[in-house]
Amino acid sequence: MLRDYLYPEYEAVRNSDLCIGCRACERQCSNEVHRYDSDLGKMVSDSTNCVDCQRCVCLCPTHALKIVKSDHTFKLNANWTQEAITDVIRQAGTGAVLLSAMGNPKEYPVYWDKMLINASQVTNPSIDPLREPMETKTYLGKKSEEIQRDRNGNIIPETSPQLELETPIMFSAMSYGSISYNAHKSLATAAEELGILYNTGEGGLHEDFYQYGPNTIVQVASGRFGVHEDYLNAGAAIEIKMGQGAKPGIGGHLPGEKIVDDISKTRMIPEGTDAISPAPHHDIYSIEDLRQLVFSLKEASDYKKPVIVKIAAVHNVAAIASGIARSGADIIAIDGYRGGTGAAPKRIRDNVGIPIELALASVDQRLRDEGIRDEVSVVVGGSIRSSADVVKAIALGADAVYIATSALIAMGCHLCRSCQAGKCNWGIATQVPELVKRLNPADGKERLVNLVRAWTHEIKEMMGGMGINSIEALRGNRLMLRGIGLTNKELEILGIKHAGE
Amino acid sequence: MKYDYLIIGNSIAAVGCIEGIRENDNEGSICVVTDENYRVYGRPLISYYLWNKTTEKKMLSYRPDNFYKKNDVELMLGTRAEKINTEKKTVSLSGGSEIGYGKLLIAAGSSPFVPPMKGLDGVEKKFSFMTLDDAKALAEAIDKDSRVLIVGAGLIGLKCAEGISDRAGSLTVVDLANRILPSILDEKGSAIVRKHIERRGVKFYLNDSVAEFKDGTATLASGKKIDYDAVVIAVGVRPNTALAADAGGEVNRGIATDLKCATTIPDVYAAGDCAECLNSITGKSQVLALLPNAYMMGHAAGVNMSGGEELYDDAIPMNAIGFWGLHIITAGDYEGEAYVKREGIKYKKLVTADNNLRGFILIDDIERAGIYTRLVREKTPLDEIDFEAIKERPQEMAFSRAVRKDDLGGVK
Amino acid sequence: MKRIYVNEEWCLGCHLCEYQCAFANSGMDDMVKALKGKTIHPRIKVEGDNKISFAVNCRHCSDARCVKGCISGALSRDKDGVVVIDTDKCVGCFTCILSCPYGAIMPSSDHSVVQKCQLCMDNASGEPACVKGCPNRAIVYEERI
Amino acid sequence: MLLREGENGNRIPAGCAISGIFSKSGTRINGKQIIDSISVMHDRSNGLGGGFAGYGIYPEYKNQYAFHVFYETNEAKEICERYLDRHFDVINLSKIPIRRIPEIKDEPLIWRYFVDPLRTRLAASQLDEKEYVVRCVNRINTKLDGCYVFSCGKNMGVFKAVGFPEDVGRFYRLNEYDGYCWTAHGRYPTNTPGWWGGAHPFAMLDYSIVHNGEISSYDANRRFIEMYGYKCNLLTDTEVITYITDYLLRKQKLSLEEMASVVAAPFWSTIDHMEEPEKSRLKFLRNKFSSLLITGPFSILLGFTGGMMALNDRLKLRSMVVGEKDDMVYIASEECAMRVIEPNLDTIWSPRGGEPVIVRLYDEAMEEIGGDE
Repeated sequence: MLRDYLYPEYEAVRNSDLCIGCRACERQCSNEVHRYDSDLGKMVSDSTNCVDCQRCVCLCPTHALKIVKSDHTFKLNANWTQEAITDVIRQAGTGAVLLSAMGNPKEYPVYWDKMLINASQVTNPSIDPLREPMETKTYLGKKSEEIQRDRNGNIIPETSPQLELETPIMFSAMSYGSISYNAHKSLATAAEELGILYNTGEGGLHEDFYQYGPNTIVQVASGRFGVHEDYLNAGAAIEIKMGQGAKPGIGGHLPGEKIVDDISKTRMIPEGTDAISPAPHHDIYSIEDLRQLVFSLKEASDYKKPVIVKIAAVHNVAAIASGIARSGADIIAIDGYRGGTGAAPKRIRDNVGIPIELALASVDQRLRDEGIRDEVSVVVGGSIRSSADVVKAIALGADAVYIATSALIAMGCHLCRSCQAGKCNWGIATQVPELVKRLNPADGKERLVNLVRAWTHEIKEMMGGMGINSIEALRGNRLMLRGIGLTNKELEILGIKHAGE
Repeated sequence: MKYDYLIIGNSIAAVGCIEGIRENDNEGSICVVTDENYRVYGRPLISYYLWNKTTEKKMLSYRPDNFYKKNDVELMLGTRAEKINTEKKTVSLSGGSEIGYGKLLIAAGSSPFVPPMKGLDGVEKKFSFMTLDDAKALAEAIDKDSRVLIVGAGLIGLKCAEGISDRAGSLTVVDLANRILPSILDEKGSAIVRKHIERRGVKFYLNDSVAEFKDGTATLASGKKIDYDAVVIAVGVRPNTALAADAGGEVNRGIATDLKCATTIPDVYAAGDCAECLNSITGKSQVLALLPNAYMMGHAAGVNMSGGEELYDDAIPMNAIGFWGLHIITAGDYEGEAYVKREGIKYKKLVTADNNLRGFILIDDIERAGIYTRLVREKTPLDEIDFEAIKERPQEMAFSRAVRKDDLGGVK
Repeated sequence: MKRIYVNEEWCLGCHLCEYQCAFANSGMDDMVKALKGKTIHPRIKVEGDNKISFAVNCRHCSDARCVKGCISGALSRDKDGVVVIDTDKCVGCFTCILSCPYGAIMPSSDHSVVQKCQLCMDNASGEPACVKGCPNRAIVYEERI
Repeated sequence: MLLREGENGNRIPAGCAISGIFSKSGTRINGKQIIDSISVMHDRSNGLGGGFAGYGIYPEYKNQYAFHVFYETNEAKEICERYLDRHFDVINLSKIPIRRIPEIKDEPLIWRYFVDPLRTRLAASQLDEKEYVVRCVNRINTKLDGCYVFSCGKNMGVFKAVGFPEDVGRFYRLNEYDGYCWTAHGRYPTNTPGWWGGAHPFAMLDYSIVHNGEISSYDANRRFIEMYGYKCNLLTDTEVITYITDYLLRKQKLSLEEMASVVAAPFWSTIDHMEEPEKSRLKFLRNKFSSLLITGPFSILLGFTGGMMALNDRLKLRSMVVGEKDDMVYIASEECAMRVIEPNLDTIWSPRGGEPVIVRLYDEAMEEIGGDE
């Protein structure tokens, strides 16, 4: 309706002095913002559909384009913000739930940025990672079994199934369907090269990617898409997805138009049908049900694969984690409210769940208080943005981290948060073949490998600074952290002292 | 004196042969005997030389200055090979000496054909148009006021016309045929090109011939009279086959060769304008007096002479030629079903037969013509490509994905 | 030898390679100055639409028909195997255009001589500009056997 | 008032000197020797702590637990002794003899008890004897104000104080004790609590630790070990290392070598190049006890009944040398500390990082002291 016109939030601005009319912007914009006007003899832009994905900006060979935040405004109101008013207008026009994507963008505290890392001075030496070995290898899995010895008194070195990571970073679950074949291939090949793991998400495993099994975590989610015996045995670990940080408590919905061809085959559902993941697993209404699923999966995989249980960080996460640790699961994955998604109701994304930092701190402490920290490894995700976040997460008590948004950014994502539209100009969150091919997996892989290597270097630098030469000595080493600008309550939950103490 | 490799003639086929030999054999001695006094040059350049598009120095740098030295080649200029003694495996040279050979290549080229014409002997300034010396002599003989009569409206005659167009006063071309460039163009194409050339002031007398030259006037068979100051005879060439014939080799129009470019005389090969090769389209042997053909045939001969194997089995007639900026590319022959597209001066004719592209004519529309040449040469089955698309314009897209992958991603 | 290879699987049809080529061979140091308001004459050409597309340029054949057929010796393979054109010697007969099976040699902008990809060995780009400028590694410069 | 270690939750890093003497044949060495040895490394201490552990010094009470206790007040002593009486059969008690010297000030009450666990209480607790003793000691140390048991092993004793170690040795009249093993420690804390209990060695049952270094893995180690009933009150490295030692040796029943390959585990790259079964064994140990890897610089001397182990961090960030003469083994931060008491060493070497040096009594000598290891 005309009356519902909303001025574009972002505007593509072209410097005509620089534009050479190569039309790359026009060819690259799936939202048809740019076109060549033959009457005017020049390129013109209509920002109405601009999502600020930066594709045209990056590809413009003369840097003639930029995207600016529109200064168009409603009458300023600290309460009725532009966003609040716009959302009401939209919903009044459509009667629909507002959809959005990626993680919670609101101005809640980012606790990572309120923690500082220690370094050695005088009393003990910092270690130069270029001179001395600096170890980031991490094993995930139970470490609680009694030591067994043979008749000669030698240790029998048998453990529960473990995941071996060269660096304590894994690529978090993103399904084939929500992201493209090429994005999956980038993640799989990068994980293989890095000696880490990626995660199928709930979309099943494409047959081409079985070869990356040793570096794959296969996910079992409430929709059970693509789950079969071979699938469960294809990866290095099985993850039960109970929840997701971006949308705790609700399920998923991949529209039928995205269920094309290979995706339908991989998910094992007919082409064109909506893929609906129910909010709960309908066979898990309580913790004892979870235990049954954990052991069902262990049975199906001959007890050779660690089972991960992934939950969203919610208010009583510590108690939930304690229950999971006693359920037979080998690894608990916790996803904070900043975690990304391919599509989520905006209100859920922006208002449900808690920060991963607090969830991690309380889970780790709770498991230690109960003496069961060794029963499980703890993996956290939900906006790990840098190597510093990784170091802080591990110092708080995580064994490893899951990254997804960072991985997407490495592959080209500019966080335009329009994944749900399926027209990703970077070839990531789309199934349109012409768009999918924009992500060359060779490139995607290299950029992911670069990112994780760079982070690992930085982690080593920071460890060296702390005088720590092995990542396990950092794990739970909260003395290496100090809070800055935090209340006593926050410090107490995080289990750290304030800077200066 | 004996050389492992002896080459008679120093044109493009000789260079191909030298480079072919040196791919296999860096040791064997090579000698080139030529009755010209120049290093190798591309003969078609002589019209460009006259038209000031190139210079003698540039012409003579067809190969780098150190070419003969680098390839360890003995070059005997101004020396004519008189006779091949197959028993002794020697060649008698002008001046009486004799040199031996291990393998011999006859690359003696061709000679202008001058038909008997009444009064021609009395023409003071008459020229052929084949060698650099021909071109120099012609240039010397004419000036801005000269009326030049060219007998022959084929490739040589017309390139000559273009070459001297800025040097001569008027240009007249007489040919017995009813159209210009009959060897490469059909009637429509010929008409287009003729019109273009006529705009440059060249006068054509077709379906006609010179009955008599007398006192600066040529009287044509039709009775028309043309005054001239100089005459260029460009009716055609004849392969120089005498050496081979005298030595007992099989000779048809040119020296007969097999696919390895060997003649019927042991250890004697032939290449270039003097030799016949297999026209892969017609399956018949013929002389393909074309520069690329000379090189490739010479190269194949060189490889085979030095112990390698290279079959010269994909020769086709083909031509790239231009007149005053109008470019023409043709290949193959025109026996088959024709697809014709004409748009002003642009002309395209594609001839198909037996699911192949058999030949084509392109006038002023030569972009990426090599793709058509490839179809002709490789006899690509047309039902394996998108012929409709490629008819429109030559393109890789018309090939299958697998072919494209090899074309663009394979090592060539 | 290192050659340019094109993988159509990753070509986006953005045509940036053509512009990078034209810029690299313009002799100017600023793309806007070099190309704004001008028709470009790149040595690499993109075929196709946004569904299937790919760039075509000289394959630098080791057995190059263009070199063999060149009437003036203007085309040659240099010591590294790069097929190069000496435009000083070229007379514009276009026999190479007739010969090239990929259609990768084209007349220069004034049609007096031909032009072709020389792997940017003849300009200041340092490495092939089309490769550098390809946003999706559809054009690569590498050694293949 | 001086800060006590662990108060306000502040961790105290420290640098130090260590020395150890061991007679494999069980020859009893006079305490003066270890004083002489540690005194030459005066500059490695700053007067804020010194201490000694002697093994085989109480042959007459070799079957009793010897508790050395600091009391801040007589009231504290009374409370503690009542507690001891409820849980132990106290065979002998006395003040530990001291010599008043100006260098050592503000000494607390220092008492010694030779005790056996009360059989009835022990049985009722359903714990093994050692665990029973450990829990009682922990209870005293954490719950009874002004009491601190700083030594509780059999036929061994810890002597420590605020001061330079040579003064501490004179103060405790160590020339009146003879043992087959001595370790010593001179402290250079980088904070200044100066509490007697915070001096080293730190002991738990017959394990005593002297340590030179500052471990960077402290809080990772602490938060792990505290899951298993230990409470790190002092927030010192030595304390947590002692608990790790106790946990691995006594509770997990690892051998000394196995313990060494947990706390100073070989690098993964080294393990990867090992032969089986060593490779799997080390991978297993490192993975299972990954939270007990100790990083940062350390050199430690672990004393225990019948033996002594020296261990450096795996990068060897702290100096430590070993010397031998006949059946005698000397280990110290600096060579001079060995030369001063034995100028003519047979051999001297510097152990590699992470390589444990373990010395034990000969079998006959072991029987002699009645050790049960």
